[in-house]
Amino acid sequence: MIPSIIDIAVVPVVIAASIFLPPLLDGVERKIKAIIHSRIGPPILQTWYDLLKLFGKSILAPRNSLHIMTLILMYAVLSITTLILFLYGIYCNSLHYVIASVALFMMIQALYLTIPFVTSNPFAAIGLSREIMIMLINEIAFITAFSLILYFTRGIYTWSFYYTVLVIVLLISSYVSSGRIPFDLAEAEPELASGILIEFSGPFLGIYHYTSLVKRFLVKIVPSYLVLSLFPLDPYIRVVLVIMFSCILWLLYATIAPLLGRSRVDIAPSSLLKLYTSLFAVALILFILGL
Amino acid sequence: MSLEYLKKSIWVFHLNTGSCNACDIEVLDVLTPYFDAERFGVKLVVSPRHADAILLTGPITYESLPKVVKAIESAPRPRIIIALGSCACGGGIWYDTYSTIGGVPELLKILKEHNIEVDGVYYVPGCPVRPESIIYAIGLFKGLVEKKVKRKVKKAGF
Amino acid sequence: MNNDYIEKVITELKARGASDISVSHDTIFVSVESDKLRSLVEYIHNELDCYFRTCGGCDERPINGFFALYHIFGDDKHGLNIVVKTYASSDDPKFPTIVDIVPAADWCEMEAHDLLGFEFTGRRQYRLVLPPNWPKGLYPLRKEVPYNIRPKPSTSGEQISKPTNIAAIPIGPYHPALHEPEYFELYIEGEKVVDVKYRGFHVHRGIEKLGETRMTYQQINFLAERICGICGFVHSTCYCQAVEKAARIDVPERALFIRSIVLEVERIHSHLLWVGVAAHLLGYDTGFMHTWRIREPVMVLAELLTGSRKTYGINLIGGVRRDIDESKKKKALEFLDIVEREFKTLADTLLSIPQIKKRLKETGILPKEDARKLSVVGPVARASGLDRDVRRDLPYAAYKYVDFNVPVYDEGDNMARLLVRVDEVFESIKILRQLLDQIPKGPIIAEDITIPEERMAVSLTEAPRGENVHFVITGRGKPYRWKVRAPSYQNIPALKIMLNGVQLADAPITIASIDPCFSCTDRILVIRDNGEKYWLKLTHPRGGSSCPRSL
Amino acid sequence: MSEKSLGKKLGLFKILIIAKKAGRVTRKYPFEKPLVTDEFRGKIEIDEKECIGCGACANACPPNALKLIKGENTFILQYFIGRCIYCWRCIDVCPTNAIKGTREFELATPDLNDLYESVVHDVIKCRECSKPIMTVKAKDYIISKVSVSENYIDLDPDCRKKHFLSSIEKRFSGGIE
Repeated sequence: MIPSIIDIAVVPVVIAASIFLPPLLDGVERKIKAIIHSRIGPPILQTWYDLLKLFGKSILAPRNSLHIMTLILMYAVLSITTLILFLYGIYCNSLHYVIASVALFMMIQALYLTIPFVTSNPFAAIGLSREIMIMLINEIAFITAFSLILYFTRGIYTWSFYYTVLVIVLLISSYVSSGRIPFDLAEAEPELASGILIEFSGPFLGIYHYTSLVKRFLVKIVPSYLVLSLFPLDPYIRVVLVIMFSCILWLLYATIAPLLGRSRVDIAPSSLLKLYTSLFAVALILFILGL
Repeated sequence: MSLEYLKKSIWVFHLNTGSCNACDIEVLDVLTPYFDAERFGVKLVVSPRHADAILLTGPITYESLPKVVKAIESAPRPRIIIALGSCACGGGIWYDTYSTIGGVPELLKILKEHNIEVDGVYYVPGCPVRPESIIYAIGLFKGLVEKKVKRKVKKAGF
Repeated sequence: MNNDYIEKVITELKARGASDISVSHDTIFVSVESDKLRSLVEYIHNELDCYFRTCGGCDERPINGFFALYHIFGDDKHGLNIVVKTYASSDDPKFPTIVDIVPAADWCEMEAHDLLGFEFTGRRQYRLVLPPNWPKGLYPLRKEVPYNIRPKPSTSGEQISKPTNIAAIPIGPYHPALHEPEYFELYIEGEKVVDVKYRGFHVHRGIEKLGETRMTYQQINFLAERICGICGFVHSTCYCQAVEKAARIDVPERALFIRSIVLEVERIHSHLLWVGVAAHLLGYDTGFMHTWRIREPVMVLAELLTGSRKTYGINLIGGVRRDIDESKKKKALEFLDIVEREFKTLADTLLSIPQIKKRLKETGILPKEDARKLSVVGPVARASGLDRDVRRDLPYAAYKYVDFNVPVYDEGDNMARLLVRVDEVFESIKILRQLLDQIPKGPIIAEDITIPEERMAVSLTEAPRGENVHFVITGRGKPYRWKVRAPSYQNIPALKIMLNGVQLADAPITIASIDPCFSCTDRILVIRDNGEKYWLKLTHPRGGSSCPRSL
Repeated sequence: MSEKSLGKKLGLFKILIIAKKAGRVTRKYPFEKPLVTDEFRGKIEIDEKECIGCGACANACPPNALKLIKGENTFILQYFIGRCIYCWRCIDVCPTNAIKGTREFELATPDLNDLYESVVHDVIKCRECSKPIMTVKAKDYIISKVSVSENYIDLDPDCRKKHFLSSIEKRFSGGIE
């Protein structure tokens, strides 16, 4: 069947959103942080200027690191395609694409962990062990919440109390996995001299930084998709609304981050664990009561 | 290598090579709300790997020389050196003592011996350097302002 | 100063072999044979309960053909200094060590060992001040060595020694948390710090040698001000007071008031700076930005009063170079009101951040008896229960005209050190207000300044980081010997105890909690040349093993 | 207790109120005037018409930024801005108030030679051993201050000593060579 004009029009919007939007949002986030610091702050395109400059630098392979370039490129390409796949899945409202892209997202998280393994630097190793501690709890919460929603609603999303509790769990875990202040232990700048990033320079750093921004955007689409799929909407409006909603989520997180201090690797996981288990317990009780 | 891309986003790695840390505090002061160097795209980074500009304060003592050379070597090209304060520009009040080498002009000679190239050197005098003069140096590098100092040789007249 | 107490001390000292005793101002000068030194030091440090201030070697061969070593003790309760002088022949300068009696003397002895070639019998000696590849036998502080001698600089640093079993994490020499080049090697198991090896002092610039050779009396004020870029005015005031005490110059009242005013302005800016950096280290950048926004008017006030934002340069021997007129006084009071009001609200907000409270409580604990044994100074001492403040114990400049209270906490953890500094900001503002409206009329510099030779004087000031000691022996046109002991010099050894058992994430905040000013301290350098791991047993009961074989 | 701990809990949002009250305090410096008080000590300016090349400032300068380079037939007073510590001691000691203090602090430059300013003085030579003694302007200044010094001012200190000794010898030895 010949795709209608609207189908064709949606594709560039989706691709543009998934490639150009994340660094732009990062620029807006730095602006918000500057406003809270009561200073002017960088221009919105600053993150793009940083990335362009980084790609212009000479290549210094990290000290005694094995084929790092392949891992980074794989990581970059995979995350962009997952983002496009997810948005397309939302557009044509097929559950298979959504589940496939969430699974791909889990692979991206695993890839995100293997890259610092390759560079042998004590700071990178410690940053990585902290990231694993956080991710163990956070990803499991993310997956159980998402699968519980799918299991309970069989794909037909209807509003209910336990539904909102599970979406709240997804919101919290998307905040944590985006590595913002209380949980940016992997790159804790004053403690580990930017932990996992310490050995990358120039293009390596550019791609790695760009991809972590795309991953941040990807992780916000899941909760916004679940919230928006409650309302009957035309496909293309739904895609645009999902993108808008995740941008709003990004800005909301950007205002919360400067208000908190960095937590520690023995406090953060335990407090997260308590939070998630209590929320899941509430969700189960609500489900059993049939609300 | 061209410094064109550097003009929009300068990542600075700060090296205190034996300074009395008045200039280092003014470097931090430049990031605070009143002066806010981030509006020019300047960011303080923590590892020479990420750095474009190596900011040297202090008269480079004998003890810190090996670390300074290693840090400059590990920064990717194009890289520039900014000598901040009287200690870095000319050795400061202790320019000729037994345990300092006398600032960045001497360091450049040592770097030339080890053929480590640098794509630019900027001198910012001051004791301590005012935050505004650091921002003036950033403006000079980005081409927003012109240079004010010039070599003058005056004949003593009546 | 109660003279009968001084008489009692003098008779006691005489009984223990002290000879040619003289008293001037608040200092007792005593000299003793090197074999009776240890018993005298034991008496002073333990029975008289004096704190160890510092010890400095001096090459007096041109004067009397001997090498001299001055041990300086301080009795805060009675506001008294005791200087013990011992001699050694010029061919083999040997002195008995006092490190097992007074652990805090370890670094001063090693500095004399490095810079003057003194041998200390009865202890392990290692190179302290000079870079590892400094030629052997070249002792810079000896009179015949020129101040601008320059051996060939080497660019190959020595390799970091890695004990195999424990992972060693280098923090430094260029670490974002410590905006100064010092090098801590933390041995960690998991993320718990097990041991610390400290080698820093990349900032040794040979200031004392410069003060004895190229500089004249009035020029050293500007050199002393640049020992430390944050608390520089404290050093230049301390130096001026030492020379004025030695030469018996009486400084006009108004100059004393102006000095105290600028000292307190510097204390406010230094404490605000530290609170901002501490917030940054804990990830709370908004706190850093707002604390430094509040600090900016203090810098502008300093520039208004003295002409420069930081290195004020208004101190001369005999007085000051700039006056404070009515308009400046009014503007100063305005600035103080703004700073006090804004910092009050910000301090409450800072203390209500959950992460900051959790990470500062019970981390980096320094127990009281260790603090006493290492005689730590300033906020670190006041946070561990030692009630020491030079402004109240040995009042100098115009501090005898103002009243203020000294905040003391007993927990000794990072939170206590933060609270001490926050309280001290408000105390300083109170002091400044009293000074500003009690300032008398009159000249701001003494008329005739003649400085006789061969006079000795010890002077103390309270820097934002602690007690600051300057010891001067006057010479012709320039000091014969000028010994500086900065506050961080006493506090860094205490880090060994604070960092034990602390999480790695809290190591930077613990190191920064003593507010180390390495450019003050950096006339010394601690290195363990054979890489073997030692263990500091300070809290052991008295007896053989209480000597700190490491550091 | 709950109200207080609640206040404590919400304490972290108080920073937004502080930021709101403070507003944007950044001064857009290169395009806006800097926040400099008129007490600031900046770069010094040597007025070559007043300077007599006596070198008092060079002695008083702690970091030796001001140097009097004694050449063969010119004395050069060289001011190296890179090492100056802006203490203005030279202004206090200059006999003819030739040095003025400015509030100039925008001194950044990519080339080190821009930081050198020098004043060139011609020199008078000793009439006997033709070694350079002092600058011409210093001679006029001394004569204007101490007029009797006219006849032996252009003598080198050593030659002056020789003259003085020979004149004493002549007086006491009855004029016999």
